[in-house]
Amino acid sequence: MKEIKFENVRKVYGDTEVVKDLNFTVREGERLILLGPSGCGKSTILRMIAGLEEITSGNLYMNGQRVNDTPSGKRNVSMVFQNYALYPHMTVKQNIMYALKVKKIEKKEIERRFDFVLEMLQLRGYENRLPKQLSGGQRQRVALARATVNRSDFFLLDEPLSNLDAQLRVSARKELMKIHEMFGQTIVYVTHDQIEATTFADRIVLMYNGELQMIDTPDNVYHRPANVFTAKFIGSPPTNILNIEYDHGAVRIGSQSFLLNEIWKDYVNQTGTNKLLFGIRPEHIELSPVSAQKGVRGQVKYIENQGNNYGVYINVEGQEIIAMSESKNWTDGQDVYVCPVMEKIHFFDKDTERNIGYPQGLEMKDGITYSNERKVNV
Amino acid sequence: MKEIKFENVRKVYGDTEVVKDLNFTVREGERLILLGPSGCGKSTILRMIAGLEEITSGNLYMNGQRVNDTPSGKRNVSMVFQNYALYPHMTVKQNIMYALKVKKIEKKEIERRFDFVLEMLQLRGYENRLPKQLSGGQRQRVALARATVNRSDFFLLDEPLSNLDAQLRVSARKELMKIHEMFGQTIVYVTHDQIEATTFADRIVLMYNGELQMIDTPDNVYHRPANVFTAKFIGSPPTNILNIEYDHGAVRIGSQSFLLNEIWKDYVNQTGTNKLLFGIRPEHIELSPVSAQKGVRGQVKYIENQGNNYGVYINVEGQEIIAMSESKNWTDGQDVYVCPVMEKIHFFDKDTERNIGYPQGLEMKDGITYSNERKVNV
Amino acid sequence: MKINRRVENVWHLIFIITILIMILPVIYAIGMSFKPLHDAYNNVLNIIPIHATLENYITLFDTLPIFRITWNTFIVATVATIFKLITAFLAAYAFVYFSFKGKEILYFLLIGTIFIPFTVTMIPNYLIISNLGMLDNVWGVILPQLADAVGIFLIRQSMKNIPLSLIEVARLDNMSHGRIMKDIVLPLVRPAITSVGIWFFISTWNEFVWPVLILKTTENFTLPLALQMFISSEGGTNFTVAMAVSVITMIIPLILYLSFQKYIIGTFTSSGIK
Amino acid sequence: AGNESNEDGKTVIEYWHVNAETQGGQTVTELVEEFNAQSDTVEVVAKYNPDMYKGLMQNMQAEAAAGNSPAVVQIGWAFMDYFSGNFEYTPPQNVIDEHFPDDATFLEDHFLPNVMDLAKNSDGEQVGVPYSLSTPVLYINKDILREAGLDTDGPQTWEEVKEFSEVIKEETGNYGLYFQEPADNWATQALLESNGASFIKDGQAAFASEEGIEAYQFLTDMIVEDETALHIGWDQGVQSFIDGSVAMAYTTIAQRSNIQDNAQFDVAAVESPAWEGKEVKLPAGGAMLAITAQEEEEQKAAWEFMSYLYSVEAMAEWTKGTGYVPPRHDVSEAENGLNTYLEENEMMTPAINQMDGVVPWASFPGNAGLQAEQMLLDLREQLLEGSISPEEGLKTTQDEINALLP
Amino acid sequence: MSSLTAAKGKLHINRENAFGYLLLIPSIIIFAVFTFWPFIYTIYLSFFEWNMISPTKEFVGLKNYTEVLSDPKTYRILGNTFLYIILLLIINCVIPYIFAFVIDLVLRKYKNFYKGALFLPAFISLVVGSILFTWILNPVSGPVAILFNWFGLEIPNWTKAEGWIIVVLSLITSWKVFGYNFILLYASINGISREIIEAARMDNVSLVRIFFQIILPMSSATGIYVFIITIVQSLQYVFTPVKVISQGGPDYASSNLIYHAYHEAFVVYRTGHSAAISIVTMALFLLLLFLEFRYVERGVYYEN
Ligand SMILES: Nc1ncnc2c1ncn2[C@@H]1O[C@H](COP(=O)(O)OP(=O)(O)OP(=O)(O)O)[C@@H](O)[C@H]1O
Ligand SMILES: Nc1ncnc2c1ncn2[C@@H]1O[C@H](COP(=O)(O)OP(=O)(O)OP(=O)(O)O)[C@@H](O)[C@H]1O
Ligand SMILES: [Mg+2]
Ligand SMILES: [Mg+2]
Repeated sequence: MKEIKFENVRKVYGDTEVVKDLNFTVREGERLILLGPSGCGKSTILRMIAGLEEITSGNLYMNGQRVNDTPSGKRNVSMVFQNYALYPHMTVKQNIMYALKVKKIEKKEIERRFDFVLEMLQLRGYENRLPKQLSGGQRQRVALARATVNRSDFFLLDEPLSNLDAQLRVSARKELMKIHEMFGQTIVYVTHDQIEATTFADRIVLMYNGELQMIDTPDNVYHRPANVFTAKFIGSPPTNILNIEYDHGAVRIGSQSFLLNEIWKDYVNQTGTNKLLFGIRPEHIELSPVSAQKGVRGQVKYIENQGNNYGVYINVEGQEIIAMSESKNWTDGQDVYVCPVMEKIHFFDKDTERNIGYPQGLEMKDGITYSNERKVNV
Repeated sequence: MKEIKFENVRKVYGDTEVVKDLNFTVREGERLILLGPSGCGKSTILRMIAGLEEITSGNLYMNGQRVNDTPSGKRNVSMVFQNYALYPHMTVKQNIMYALKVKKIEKKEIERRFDFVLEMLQLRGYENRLPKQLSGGQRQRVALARATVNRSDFFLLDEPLSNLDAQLRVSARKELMKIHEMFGQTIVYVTHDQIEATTFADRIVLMYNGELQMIDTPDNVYHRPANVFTAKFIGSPPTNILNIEYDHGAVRIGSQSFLLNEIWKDYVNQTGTNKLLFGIRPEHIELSPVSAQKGVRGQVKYIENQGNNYGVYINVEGQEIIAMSESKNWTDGQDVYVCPVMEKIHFFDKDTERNIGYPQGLEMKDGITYSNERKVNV
Repeated sequence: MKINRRVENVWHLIFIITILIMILPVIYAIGMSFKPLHDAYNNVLNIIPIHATLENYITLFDTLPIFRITWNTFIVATVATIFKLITAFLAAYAFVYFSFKGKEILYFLLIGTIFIPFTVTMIPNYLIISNLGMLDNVWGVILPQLADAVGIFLIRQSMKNIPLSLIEVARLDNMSHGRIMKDIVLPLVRPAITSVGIWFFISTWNEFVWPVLILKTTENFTLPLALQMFISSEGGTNFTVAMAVSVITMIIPLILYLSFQKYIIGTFTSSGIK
Repeated sequence: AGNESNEDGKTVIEYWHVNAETQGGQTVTELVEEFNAQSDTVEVVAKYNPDMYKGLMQNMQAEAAAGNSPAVVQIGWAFMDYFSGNFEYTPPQNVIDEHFPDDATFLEDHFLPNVMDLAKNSDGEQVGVPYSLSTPVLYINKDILREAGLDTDGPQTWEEVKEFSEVIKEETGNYGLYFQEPADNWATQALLESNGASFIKDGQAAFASEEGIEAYQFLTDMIVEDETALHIGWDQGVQSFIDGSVAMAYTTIAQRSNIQDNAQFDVAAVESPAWEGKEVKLPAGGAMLAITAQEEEEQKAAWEFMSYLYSVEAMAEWTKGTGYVPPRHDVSEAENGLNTYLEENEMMTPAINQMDGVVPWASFPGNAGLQAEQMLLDLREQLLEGSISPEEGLKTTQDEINALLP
Repeated sequence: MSSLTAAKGKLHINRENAFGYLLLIPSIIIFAVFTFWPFIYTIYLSFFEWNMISPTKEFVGLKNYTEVLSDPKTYRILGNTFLYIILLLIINCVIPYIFAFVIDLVLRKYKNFYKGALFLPAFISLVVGSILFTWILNPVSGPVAILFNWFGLEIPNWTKAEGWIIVVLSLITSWKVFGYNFILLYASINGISREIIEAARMDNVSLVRIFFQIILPMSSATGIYVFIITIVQSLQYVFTPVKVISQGGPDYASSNLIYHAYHEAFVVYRTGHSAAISIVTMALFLLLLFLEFRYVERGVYYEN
């Protein structure tokens, strides 16, 4: 039962409440990703799990037992600290092996794990360096290595790969997944990298301002955002959220409008609300230089090179819309027609900013049907 | 003449040479991005420009003058340190204002800049905190803010956004660009985020193991990689580099082969080499479940969710190829046909790993013709 | 980091002068220990003796069991230093990493003792030592000197500068306090330990007010007492022999310092906590 | 020290002394060794006490506070009253009478009565037996005197001292006189009482008499007005005499060997100067031996040791080693005593010659005695600084002291 | 001391507090026996008139205190005490601070030599130092006086000159303790993260400012320590030269509170009086210490 359960957990520093009434469960052997804007309380959550931060109120359960007062050493947790916390007086090798040696693990086994992790994080050749003789990314890898060799039941990682290059990040991530498959630890992982989140996570927890926004699978978080915050936070560039007026199947943006397909129209009508916000991801917009039926006209403001894609910033009746395009052939000021892909649009309640849900049987381009309930907490 | 020129610059720590014979110029007012794997010497380069690290040999020129021995205070440089280097005993406000106060800048002006940067980095409300009372990302923002308010001629940033969430990163980047447009500093910027690199850079410098690999515009770095390293390093998942046998227009992979188009065929033939490596980016592969003319057959190994795309890992005759697909509808073990887009393929010399170049008039899908010379150093 | 050369040279000059002022007396003392007394009186300006002689040392070795005395001093200084370091380290650790009732009061009380003049405790301590039957005994010299809060103070200051996350990592790995002390805290406060240790060693080595009370027989003397034997207001102080004793008194710590100088200075310069 | 005996069954006693190696420490060791070698019943352990009699007294305090005491101690004259008023001791004659009938007249036989009187406290009780005696003498640098055209036999009176000093200053630029300034009033007492003043009269301070003021005025004038006398610490003063910066030094005979051995000029010692037409009165310096042993066994042992120390041979050794004047009247002439030694060390002669004029070191009675002594020291500093006039200073201090005394 | 309470929860070791006490036991025992008990005994004594050996102690209530507090000497000596403190703070706290800073951050060459050489006199006992300087600084016959004479200069008769005596005794004390304080401060300054200093250097912050605004606050934990031991040194260490060279003279011009307490107790044997002086001294410095805790400690920067 290597699960972690937060029950009405709060954390207050002085008079700032940095974690507010948190309720969720990390399942046994799960890879849970913590996502959220900088300062939203992610590190604090990890530190509470590790027992490094007192819990102001509420209960934290690990293995089914209340651990609010269990000293951190007794929780069987390993952690990669955001600021590494390497022992400055120990070499890379000593840093990594220290805990194992103390735990009196067999020498051969220690060497084995050390070799493995050294390879995995491409640290060979640096064994005898002191932390201050390493580059930033190398230090981060040592911190990761040190936590990895431990094989504790709970594995907490606080932005463990943030200072690594893309290649290394990918390979480290894969190795972590392999290790996880072997040992089945319960992993809680903080990252700002959404690719990392989606490739790594069983489920994602989305935090904002100390409050939980959504907890669900990567697919659902992406395709079925629980609220405006989630929709805008996940994906880059963020989901376009437009102020619209809804009128019987017609979505009006300023003076223009386009029509929903039947299935959406029925669904929205049936919810009975018409104070709505409209959401569409940049990658779910089709751009066309010529007039399109299911679109609205706008003017290209500027174009951003994103490597293999271009972000096109478009002004539509005073609202900014970003669309992704494979082509660079747009010129500033040019008229362009913005066509949202009907299967990928979202509606939110204007007041609560909650997702109003999706019609049954909405067929996705990729052929998968997502759960259509509105999820927030689990 | 706010340019920076490296002339045969070397940096040695003890007996490890971490920067090797570096020659390049950062042009006045340019936004130069330093890219490279962790530990390749990026921070060291910044620190040499800042005057914090002695140059072992070679010359460094700034503003046309040799500055090897100029104290850092006289170089008119601001820097964001990789590990922030905030003054731990000063509040956020004091940290940010300190240098300005020292420079006796008018009080009003200081307040103005402070307000601006506070807004830009969403730090309002944290003015009176000490660094230790901030989250990791908040600290990083303070470090960035501190360097930003300075308006020095040279602005060095060492992974300034690595601990921020995607949204904040995008907005901070934009603000930085605005500031750059206003003040025209010469910027050298280290990042591991390739999107950041391509959206921000005028030019990119690619480092590997202390050696310069390529310096060019983002487009060229992406589309015209100078060597195998560059091709693999830029883009994620990395460029597929395949062992092939080339024979008069036919590219043979194992027992299968496909034909080049005429323009490529002529070009490659004319170069006279046939010990070649073949490169193709995952996003430039078209997958098809049914036999395709210009493709080779492989088996799907597994699929990785990357948010709005899926990485499909394919085994082709024992070599692994990754292709990006918008669809998730691939099953492990399934046969699939891999078709490289002819306009986007690359060939490298097997021995030197250098790009052999591109045929004249190779028409790109996006209609732009890239420079076809082989570039390494400028 | 580069600094204006001219400024640097001015500083070099200041340091050279300061060092001359500090070192010359030492050299003078050494020189004097090799002069006949009348020479010392009459050729005051000669730093280096003209008629160098070992007479003073011979007198010294003839009249006192100087090896024995040096050994006593060494034992007293070493034992006291080690004990003080251990107790201070443990106490500092408790003050930094534990919280318990009355902690601040206790700390305040202990640190307050730094200001208690030794005159206050001298007589009662003499009674205690006498009752413990430790008169004329090294332990009698050592024990009361162990009550010295200076070590607790500095080591605590130094411990408070260790980033807490380092201790957290160790706690997370379920390290015992003993381990944390030995493997993490101790290495990181090494500069503090070294400097307090040197301080303790030098001050017990040179302590004389207290040993004068406790030690009676020459065989048990420490070096500062030996020095007193050549100082007399009424008969006149034998300055040259006194300087010979002084030279012997400083030679051991000096040798220790010089042989560990690399380590000591190294300790100070490579703490590397941050 | 308790009732201890060593493995040979000898009684072990402690002997506390103040003799640094420069001042007879070696002799103490030798005497104790010799004694131990010849005694079957007693073993003496000598303990050196730094910082002279004051230091010894401090250690006695601590020891007494712990309920212990040594068996034989040297008590400086200045501390006699304090000692007899506060510590347990046994008058030596009592011990002799009880255990050593053979020695019954030892003290009478060998000591001059005025010398024995030195060791009587203000109640007239015989506290101990005089052991070291010193008097102040005037050391002169004949080379300087010669250079200044002065009589190389040195001045006879204080008035001459002043004149000499002026000439010396004039002719050679050197200081004329150094008048010793230790942490006691011994030399001051010699100066004042020789002029007819008394430090203590009927148990009251009486130094502020006309003669006393005159004498002090004389000294302050030389230092403050004429600047012909040097005002400086004791060690430094002696240093300056030895290196030839000062022509004359008025200080104890105990400094003789230091001066004799190290001065590289024609040096001599002359008797303490008199005031014109007046008789010289010199307080005795040095110490007595007192028995502080508590147990009978130890007291016995203490006298056994003392009687050894007072033998002619031991006394002679003692004098040679320390430069003190022997308290036994029969030692100087004795063949096994100092006869030849004195011939070789002429500088001792004036000290021995002036023994007749020896008076007790003024020791203020009662518990406040030491405080009174201290007040006089404070006064000396003020006077020699010139910050107060001798008349005013002496009078106020005298009143203050008398207010303290019982 | 908010930092302490912050550390508290973080480590989650509240339940192991017993262990904390355990660590303190050796210190507590030693201090209880050799400091606190004697101290209490001294407080007790301060209400008596006693000469340390007479079998009877006379209870005099607050008389000793009123005497001490009404004695003009006390204030004179108190003044001296503060003069010593100020002098030694300048010589042994301020200057070594600057030296340490300069050697660490300004100089490039000979650093190790300077460090070693400045530290050297720390090994010599103050008794030796006192005797040595009595000789060397003899205003008539000492080498310094003679050298000065060559240039027609005269050195003051410092042992007998009010003011000078304190200066010279302070210098002698400093000669010994300077190097030690210096090394301590050096270690502390050297321990400050280079990058933080670099960040300031890059902004062309002057060395003076770096010293005051970065080095000083960041090394303040050691700074405070040196500050406090300097005060202690000016009380306890000065004792030795005072005793050896001047015995507090001339006319108390070089006495400080501790020497005076010693003097009263062991020279004139006024134990109660001496005890009262000690207690007053203690009270005074505890007040200082308390203020230090209240106001200075707050500003001290600790990593956690
Ligand atoms: N003091 C030192 N002694 C020896 N090698 C060092 C020292 N400091 C840095 N290095 C090495 O120099 C190389 C370059 O370091 P640098 O910090 O410039 O890397 P980087 O490119 O910034 O890496 P990262 O992306 O991980 O921050 C690294 O391999 C590092 O290990
Ligand atoms: N000691 C403290 N006192 C007051 N507030 C604090 C303290 N420590 C952290 N905080 C605040 O708590 C909030 C949550 O901090 P936390 O470190 O958990 O953020 P985070 O989600 O990890 O952010 P990041 O992505 O930037 O690392 C932040 O707003 C931070 O300012
Ligand atoms: Mg964080
Ligand atoms: Mg770096």
